[in-house]
Amino acid sequence: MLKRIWAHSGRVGILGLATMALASQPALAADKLDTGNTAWMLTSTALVLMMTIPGLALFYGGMVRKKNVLATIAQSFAITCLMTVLWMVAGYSIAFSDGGSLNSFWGGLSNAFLVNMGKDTLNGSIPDSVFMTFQMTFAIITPALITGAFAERMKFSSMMVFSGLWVIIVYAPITHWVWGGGFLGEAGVLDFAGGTVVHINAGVAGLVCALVLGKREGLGNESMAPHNLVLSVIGASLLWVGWFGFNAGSAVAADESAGMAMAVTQIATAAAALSWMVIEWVLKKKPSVLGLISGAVGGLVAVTPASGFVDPSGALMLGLIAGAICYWGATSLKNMFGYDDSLDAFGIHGVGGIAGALLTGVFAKSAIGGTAGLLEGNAGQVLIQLEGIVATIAYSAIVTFVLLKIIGAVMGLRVSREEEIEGLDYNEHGETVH
Amino acid sequence: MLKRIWAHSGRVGILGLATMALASQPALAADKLDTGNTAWMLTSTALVLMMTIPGLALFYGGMVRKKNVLATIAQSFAITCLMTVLWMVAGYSIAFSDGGSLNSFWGGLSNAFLVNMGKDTLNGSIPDSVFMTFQMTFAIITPALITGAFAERMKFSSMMVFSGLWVIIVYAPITHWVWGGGFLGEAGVLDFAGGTVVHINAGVAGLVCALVLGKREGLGNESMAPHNLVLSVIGASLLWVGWFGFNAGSAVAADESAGMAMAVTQIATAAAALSWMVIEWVLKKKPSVLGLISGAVGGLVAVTPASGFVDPSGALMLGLIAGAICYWGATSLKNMFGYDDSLDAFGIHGVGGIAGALLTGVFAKSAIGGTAGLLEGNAGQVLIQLEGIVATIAYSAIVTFVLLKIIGAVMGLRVSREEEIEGLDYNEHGETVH
Amino acid sequence: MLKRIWAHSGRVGILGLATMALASQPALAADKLDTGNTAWMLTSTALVLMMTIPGLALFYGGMVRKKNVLATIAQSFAITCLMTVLWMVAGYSIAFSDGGSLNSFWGGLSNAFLVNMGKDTLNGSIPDSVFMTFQMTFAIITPALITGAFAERMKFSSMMVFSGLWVIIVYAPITHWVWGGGFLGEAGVLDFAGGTVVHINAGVAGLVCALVLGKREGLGNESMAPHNLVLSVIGASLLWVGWFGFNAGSAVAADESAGMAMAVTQIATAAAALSWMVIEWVLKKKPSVLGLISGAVGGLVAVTPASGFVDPSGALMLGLIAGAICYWGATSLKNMFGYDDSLDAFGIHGVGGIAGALLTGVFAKSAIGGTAGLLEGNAGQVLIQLEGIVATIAYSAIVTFVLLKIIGAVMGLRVSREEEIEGLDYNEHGETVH
Amino acid sequence: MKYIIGIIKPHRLDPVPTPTAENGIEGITVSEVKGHGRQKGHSEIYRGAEYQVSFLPKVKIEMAIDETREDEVVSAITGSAGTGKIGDGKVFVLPLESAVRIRTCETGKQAI
Amino acid sequence: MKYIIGIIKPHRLDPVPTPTAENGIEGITVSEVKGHGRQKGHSEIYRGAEYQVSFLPKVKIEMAIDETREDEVVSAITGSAGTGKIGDGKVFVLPLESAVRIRTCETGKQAI
Amino acid sequence: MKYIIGIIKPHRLDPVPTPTAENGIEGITVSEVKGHGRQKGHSEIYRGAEYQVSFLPKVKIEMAIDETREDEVVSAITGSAGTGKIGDGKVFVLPLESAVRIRTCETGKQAI
Ligand SMILES: Nc1ncnc2c1ncn2[C@@H]1O[C@H](COP(=O)(O)OP(=O)(O)O)[C@@H](O)[C@H]1O
Ligand SMILES: Nc1ncnc2c1ncn2[C@@H]1O[C@H](COP(=O)(O)OP(=O)(O)O)[C@@H](O)[C@H]1O
Ligand SMILES: Nc1ncnc2c1ncn2[C@@H]1O[C@H](COP(=O)(O)OP(=O)(O)O)[C@@H](O)[C@H]1O
Repeated sequence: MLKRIWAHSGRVGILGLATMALASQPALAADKLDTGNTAWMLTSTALVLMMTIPGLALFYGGMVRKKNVLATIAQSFAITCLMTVLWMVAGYSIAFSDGGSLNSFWGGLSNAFLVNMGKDTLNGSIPDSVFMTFQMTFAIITPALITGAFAERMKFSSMMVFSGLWVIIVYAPITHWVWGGGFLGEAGVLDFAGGTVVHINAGVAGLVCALVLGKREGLGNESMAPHNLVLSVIGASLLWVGWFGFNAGSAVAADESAGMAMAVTQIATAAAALSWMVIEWVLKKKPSVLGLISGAVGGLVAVTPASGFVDPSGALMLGLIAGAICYWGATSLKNMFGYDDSLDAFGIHGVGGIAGALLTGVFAKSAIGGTAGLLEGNAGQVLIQLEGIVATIAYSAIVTFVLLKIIGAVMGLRVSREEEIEGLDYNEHGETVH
Repeated sequence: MLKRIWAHSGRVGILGLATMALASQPALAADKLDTGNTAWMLTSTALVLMMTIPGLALFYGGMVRKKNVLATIAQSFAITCLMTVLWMVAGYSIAFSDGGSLNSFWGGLSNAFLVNMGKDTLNGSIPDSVFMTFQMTFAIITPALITGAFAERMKFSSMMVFSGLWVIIVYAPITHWVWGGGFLGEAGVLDFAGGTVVHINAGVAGLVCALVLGKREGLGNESMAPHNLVLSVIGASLLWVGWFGFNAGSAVAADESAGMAMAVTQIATAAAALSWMVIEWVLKKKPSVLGLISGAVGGLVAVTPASGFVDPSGALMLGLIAGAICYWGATSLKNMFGYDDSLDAFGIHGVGGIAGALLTGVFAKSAIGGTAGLLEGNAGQVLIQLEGIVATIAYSAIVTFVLLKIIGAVMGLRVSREEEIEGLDYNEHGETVH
Repeated sequence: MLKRIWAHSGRVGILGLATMALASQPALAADKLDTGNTAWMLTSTALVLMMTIPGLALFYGGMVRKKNVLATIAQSFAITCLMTVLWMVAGYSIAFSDGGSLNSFWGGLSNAFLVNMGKDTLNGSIPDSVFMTFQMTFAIITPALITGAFAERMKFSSMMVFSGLWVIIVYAPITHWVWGGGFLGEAGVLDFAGGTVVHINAGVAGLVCALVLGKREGLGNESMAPHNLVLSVIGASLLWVGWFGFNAGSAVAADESAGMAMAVTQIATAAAALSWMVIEWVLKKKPSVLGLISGAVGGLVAVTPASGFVDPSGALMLGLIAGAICYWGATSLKNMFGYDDSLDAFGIHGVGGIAGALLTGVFAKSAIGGTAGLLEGNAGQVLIQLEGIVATIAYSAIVTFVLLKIIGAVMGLRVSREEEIEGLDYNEHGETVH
Repeated sequence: MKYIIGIIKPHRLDPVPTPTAENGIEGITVSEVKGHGRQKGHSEIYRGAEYQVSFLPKVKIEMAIDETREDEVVSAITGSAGTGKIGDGKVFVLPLESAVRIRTCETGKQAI
Repeated sequence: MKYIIGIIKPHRLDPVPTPTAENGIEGITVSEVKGHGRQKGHSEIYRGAEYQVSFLPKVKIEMAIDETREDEVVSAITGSAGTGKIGDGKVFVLPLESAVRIRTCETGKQAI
Repeated sequence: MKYIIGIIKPHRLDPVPTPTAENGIEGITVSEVKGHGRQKGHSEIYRGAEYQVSFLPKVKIEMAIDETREDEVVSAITGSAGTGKIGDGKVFVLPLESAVRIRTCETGKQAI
């Protein structure tokens, strides 16, 4: 019985762990729709959709060269459409159904095409239709984040095939592991809003893409400078605003948990941006606009798993540390290994996600999310976090690699050299910015 | 008594039809403000405003030539201002008051200047002030949609006069017919969020404008290619996000109906975008960015009347069909007849709106919205939908035509040939993009 | 006891004045979290954040010359980050704590680092974490508004130091005076959403900045025309949409007061835009796009203090008047005195804020906000409003002046002449728009 | 050989003849420029401040041609770009000493 | 006739004399270009990657003039565009063989 | 002195030699242009309407040089900008009568 509620109540279930004694009671109480909670979840869904289109589309679109801006933006937009349909067809079922004997690993296909989702089906205190759509927006942004790693060179057709398969084979199962009743949730991994599921997962997949596809033509010789950072600032700003839906929405209620999640998200993000800014100012003599917004995104990523578990002071520390680590991830680390993660999908989302997941284990406060972290004496939580990180990295990396190899063999991954030099906008979409 | 509640509860009234037996009971229950419903309607109002500014302004602004971008954006912005005032002065009264003996056709002027709207006046479970403003945002976007048809050539002054008269003489009465207690609502026409009232209405008016104003200078010889599709993608994305307020907000509550409306809106939109993309990819060899976003907007239009009545699978089918039909509307149909609907106000909103209204009659499920459609054996619903479509087209087309002829005679409709060639930005507004 | 609730319930407290008799009763009732109110305040917080990034950033960024666009946008973004941290560290405590014997003037540091803000601490019917973050977004936008006055010439480093000190020494105390239990709130000054606290305050500080920093190089000889008004229109639109959170959110509830605040905000804004447009059309022969959006922002500013106190007709009048006054403020007044308020921070926010504060005293209706204005026979309210205006101007002007002089002496305020001519984007941030 | 430079109105580019075997034009290079001549520019007003925009958008076309085609080409340009209104622009003819086609390294008349 | 090409600093365009009856300049065409000379460009750093921006923004001005006005015009340009700092730019004088005013088909000195 | 004008493919600018003491190039000015030659442009389709984009992006480079360096410079350009594919572009050599360095008012060879 608990299992069912669990599987249904999604990430709330995680919080549920801490209050397991109470679980049967709220379960009953939750069977009534709460208009306030529903209002907030409707809003959160809109906010998270806005993160991808136009948020991420612009954040990435401003960073490429002018000849690739439409193609880059098109990736986020087309992914939004494709993931929506795939989530409805199978993704939601795999992630959030009860998978029976295999429930530790996936949720099965019993809810394919949302056959079990009636209009009046509730999920906790909100309609299941809202929870499904809210989760859909997460399934949209995750593959969209990966596109930063292979920007300016991947074929649109291969990108669509890859993203579609990836969301079903990689994203939906990992979501099930953590939030759908799978083994990581059971193990007590803390991931409030998707540090592991979304960011580490996307970041690692991005790294594998960057390695498999290889470098862009001309990297190192030609200028790859962002063509219009105004677009990127708009994008980063909408990501920030939309992230309130992502993190505070992950409370699946308009309550104290949502409120605190919003507050700590804001604080950690600002701290990370300032941290990156100051480091760059000292090391490179000028605080760049790209640095400011990259730091902010790094902070958003890092606070994502932590947002239901840390207090404002913890968020401040977490943000300051995350800004520094992401700076290192997007500048030094990349150069150290020489892969071409074009827009730092791994450098920011992977590195920031790992840092955030670990720091959640450090700064978690039992007064906030019911679980103590290292600073409150619970060193074991860091290990549990590590388990989640390692499992995600391993699965995501291996399956992404295999997927890319297969798709590469069947249809190729990159546009031709000439097309890449001339630009993807015209060659892939037949359009240009005039 | 029912009538009054009816007139007041707006589109909820439509749903009410299906549950007429219960109508008097919720009416009493509804007399208390619900903070959750109010929260969602405040949010929805903000979202729908965002659809016009900056959403539609950018969607259209990116598609014109560079010399007309400010003028195009200015049309949406100025319409936002003018409609706000006119709605307060008379529009809301005409649309949503009890028109007494003429109530089948209009609501009269008894609530002009919102004299009956006290701070504490409720409309169902939300303040009347919220319902009025929510509806205001619909009265804003509808004439703004029309501007796509006469873009790049209409005089700003004539556009303002036309839009102002149109909203009072065409939009407000049709709204009354469908949602305000008028004859179409009584006949049982299903229009959850405005497929008829907003999209068919605006699309048909746009077609008439395109025909009366004639073609742009140089059409067929010169390139009329969109100057910056990045703007259009931002616009389309914000339209999509804002449309959650439009459709799910049309439940006038944060409830199961809103939740399902949001889910089906998302699914139909994505399906339509993919449908357009695939067709274009096959026929023209490349999937264009403009195609992707046009398909998405087409899907949003088509699912608008259906959003409270269909289930996810119905939405998927509806979206796939609508994408194909809108592709035809914006490419073949236009060329067939040779009118210059510059940005496809009719090709997408008119055609998509008609398709959506009919398909609502096909896919409606009684388990969702209380009314069965063709697939559930109720063939009559398609005829009822047809009645709504025909009445709207006839009235909108005729009155729009007469209005344009009068305005044209009095003050002219188009800028001079020289002004058009040199561009509207400088000639109409004295400004340029530097 | 009342004091405590007062201090905690923020601007609600002001409304509370009118219903003082009821104060103890709702105070108890309010001790329960309302999910609807919380949902709306979470949303409002996101909306107000969106006003600054990307709203204001773009509104200002589009109006400067191309060589300064990134630097201008960076100011809003960096301020967002810095204010977030400072508000958490000390600002919120100074503004909204009980300052004991000095409570008339400031709230003290007892809540520094938010030590008193537990997860479950409520503030009225919403979590204190939400109220704190909502107020944080006000503390962000206020210094960001000032940047319009010194755009295109101030050093980024000095700007950061100035803004950081200013928010602590000027903004937080004035907020306390009006909303935190200080002397202006006690005196009965009506300021629903921050006409005094935010707009007059920022406008006057901007004027002092413009005077102390001096004119831009080349003013009067070279063209300072806005480089891309498309950005400014996007910005103004997002300001408008976000302002629903600002004004209707200032009800701190999803109730009748919020609903009416939203309605009157919409009406006054539209009226002001039309008013500016018509005046410019008559005087300068063409209605400019910059005029339309400037008028709208002027209307938003002016209706800010009034939004909880006036009815729709009052808002219409207030908007029409405010549009005209702001037109004068941004065109004639500036030329009369010859200061270089680059983007009219004073001309619109200062002048519009003063007009709005006075007009609130004129148009206030007791049926709306519990306080009568001049038109209802309470002439005294205009004097009380004047007291608020004068106190704010005096304190803001003097402290801003002293701050600038000190910072100027220590580290200088302006970039060098060469850097200014070459542009701030490269010289301050090492980046350009390509 | 001659190097022809034409400054014309922006919306008159489309009628200008593109290279064909017959019209003696082998290639053409265009760019966006701004110009000031008898036609003086206009003023834009932003919040009361009037800025003189002294330069109006024009299009510059450049063609390297064989001298025997000079008259033909010049009149093709004047014919198609002229509107008879102020600001129509100019055609300038400069001497061209040599030309090289990068792809083939052909020179002289083969290269234009 | 002569064809004068000047490459100057972007913010020195405003002081350059616009055509008047007196200063011998009949018309002027300007465009945005980028240049590299003794002044070498700068570098921009994006997320740790340093890109050399070898070309700096300059403005190119072109004027067809009567040869008798050559000295006058060249010194008008050097006088107003010079700042004495590196990167001030150059003035080049090319021979101009003929000119046509498109509007009127006037040629030669009438056309410049 | 000579005035060299090169029209090359946009992504071939980076290999073009920038001025150094050795390669005889003192300064270089570049601008974005569009061109039409044997390579004909492409078409873009927007909602079913096909627009001919007759002009493709090219980069124009301009260098004033001493006539003794002509061959050297021309072959430096053809060497580095050539890809052997259609649309590689042209190099044109015009006579240059005089040059002035604005900063110093030096003229002639000192000025280029
Ligand atoms: N002497 C000149 N040198 C260079 N460009 C010129 C010259 N005269 C005119 N132009 C260019 O031609 C454009 C049109 O010139 P204008 O005198 O306005 O036209 P019209 O001769 O038709 O009256 C100008 O804007 C300028 O760009
Ligand atoms: N030989 C040349 N050919 C073409 N353009 C040149 C030449 N020399 C200089 N320029 C242009 O003039 C600009 C300024 O030249 P530079 O040598 O930096 O200035 P200065 O002579 O004042 O030191 C360069 O950026 C380039 O655009
Ligand atoms: N006669 C010419 N006059 C001016 N520009 C030319 C001429 N011929 C070619 N060009 C320029 O060079 C570019 C390349 O020419 P094209 O004939 O396509 O190349 P290729 O000679 O390699 O086939 C053209 O796009 C155009 O900009």
